[in-house]
Amino acid sequence: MTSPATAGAVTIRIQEDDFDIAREIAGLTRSRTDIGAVVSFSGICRADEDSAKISALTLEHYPGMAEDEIKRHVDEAISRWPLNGVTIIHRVGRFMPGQNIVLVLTASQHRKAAFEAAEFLMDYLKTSAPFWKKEESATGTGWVEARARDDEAAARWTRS
Amino acid sequence: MTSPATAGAVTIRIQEDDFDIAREIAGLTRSRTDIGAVVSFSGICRADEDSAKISALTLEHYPGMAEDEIKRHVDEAISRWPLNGVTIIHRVGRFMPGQNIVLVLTASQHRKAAFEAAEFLMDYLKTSAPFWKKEESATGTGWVEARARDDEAAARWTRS
Amino acid sequence: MKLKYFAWVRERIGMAEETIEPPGSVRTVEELIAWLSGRSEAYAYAFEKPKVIRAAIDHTHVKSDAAIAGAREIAFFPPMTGG
Amino acid sequence: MKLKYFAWVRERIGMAEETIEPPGSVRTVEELIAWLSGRSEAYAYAFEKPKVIRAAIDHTHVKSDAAIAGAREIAFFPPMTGG
Repeated sequence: MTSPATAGAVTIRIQEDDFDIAREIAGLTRSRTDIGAVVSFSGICRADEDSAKISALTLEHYPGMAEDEIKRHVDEAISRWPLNGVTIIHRVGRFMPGQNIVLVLTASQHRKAAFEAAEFLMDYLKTSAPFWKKEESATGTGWVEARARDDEAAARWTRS
Repeated sequence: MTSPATAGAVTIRIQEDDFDIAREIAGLTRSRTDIGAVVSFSGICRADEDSAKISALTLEHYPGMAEDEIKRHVDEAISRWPLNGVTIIHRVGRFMPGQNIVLVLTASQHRKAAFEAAEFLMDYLKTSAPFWKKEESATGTGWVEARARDDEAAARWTRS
Repeated sequence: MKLKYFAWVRERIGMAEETIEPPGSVRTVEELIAWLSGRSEAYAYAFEKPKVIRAAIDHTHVKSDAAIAGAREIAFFPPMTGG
Repeated sequence: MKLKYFAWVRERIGMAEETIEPPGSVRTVEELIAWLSGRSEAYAYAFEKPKVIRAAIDHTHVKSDAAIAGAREIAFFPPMTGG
């Protein structure tokens, strides 16, 4: 099911360690002069997920499938927008509010492609990549429920 | 015409010096636990603006008005999306291909607001903030012409 | 074939993976869920709302009517909440 | 009032700013452009396509029919190409 990326530098990493946005952007743009736009999205652990006050969040994933699923969506993004590069880093493990969870970087000649591809990738990461969040709060721990608004966000990219 | 920002940290700078995206993001998010999404857009000088091979780009601006105009659009973004912070840095001076020109950072609880506000701000920077680009290429120097697609991109945000 | 469980499906079943040989009458993902549910209370609890459960065969999302023949690895998990 | 010029408007006129006192008959931005165009070939060249020229009064974009009464600073420039 996985087709090779057709353009640009693609980096997909699932890791416990934090990421350095500046270093990742530098890795994507270094010694290139064809990139006019880089969009980055960082997803951060919040203390106030919905109502309860969150003290920590644990991210579990399906090793192997997570990378494959992200790769499929990166390949689709590359087929839909003229991208010079894509970097996706998804952290797993236990996080405190304020800590980074996910990074999506897209590089293109023009801003519209970079913005749209980053949004597309985030919408699919939310709804289709096999990661699950468990929250810890004063009232206990519980698995985060999927949100209808995330499914709707992903659905808008469906090609008829 | 300028109304005060109603929420979050707003930073607007016009400068010759380069910016450090990681430091700017840290400045926006440090010791906060209510931010779930940070979107950054970096605009970079390209060598291949349309057809000619560009060797350098000079950015001129209208001091005073540039800051006021950006501030107006940041205020509008804050009135339209639930933002926790906005940082805009626009460089002026002479740039080589590969060098940073502009940075837009938006922070919000959720990704949709951060993405949309960043796109809105970039579209308005392109069409409404008083900056002008002059290109140098092997065939001489010339002022960059405004593009219809940038006007169209900005027009989609007009509220009827 | 190998089965893998994630998030609260894993917690309810009480294990992360196992290797099984379902009878030949079990042809689809939903038949596999029904067969597993009959093994113990823990499986029945994990699969009590089968419509909520997502499945993947060999790392690809599949619907509940997907055939399991030839699958090396089938995974069951709740809707994804990453990103 | 102070006038400011940017980009190729500045280059064609040959200066970045000046202070002027237009006659009372000059009431709007487009009348000011017409009056300036009559001053020399350089101004006429800068304003040869008045529809392309953008104007701002006291740091705010205005249309060509905007009144200039009370303006402290009026700027003329081509369409913006920043970002």
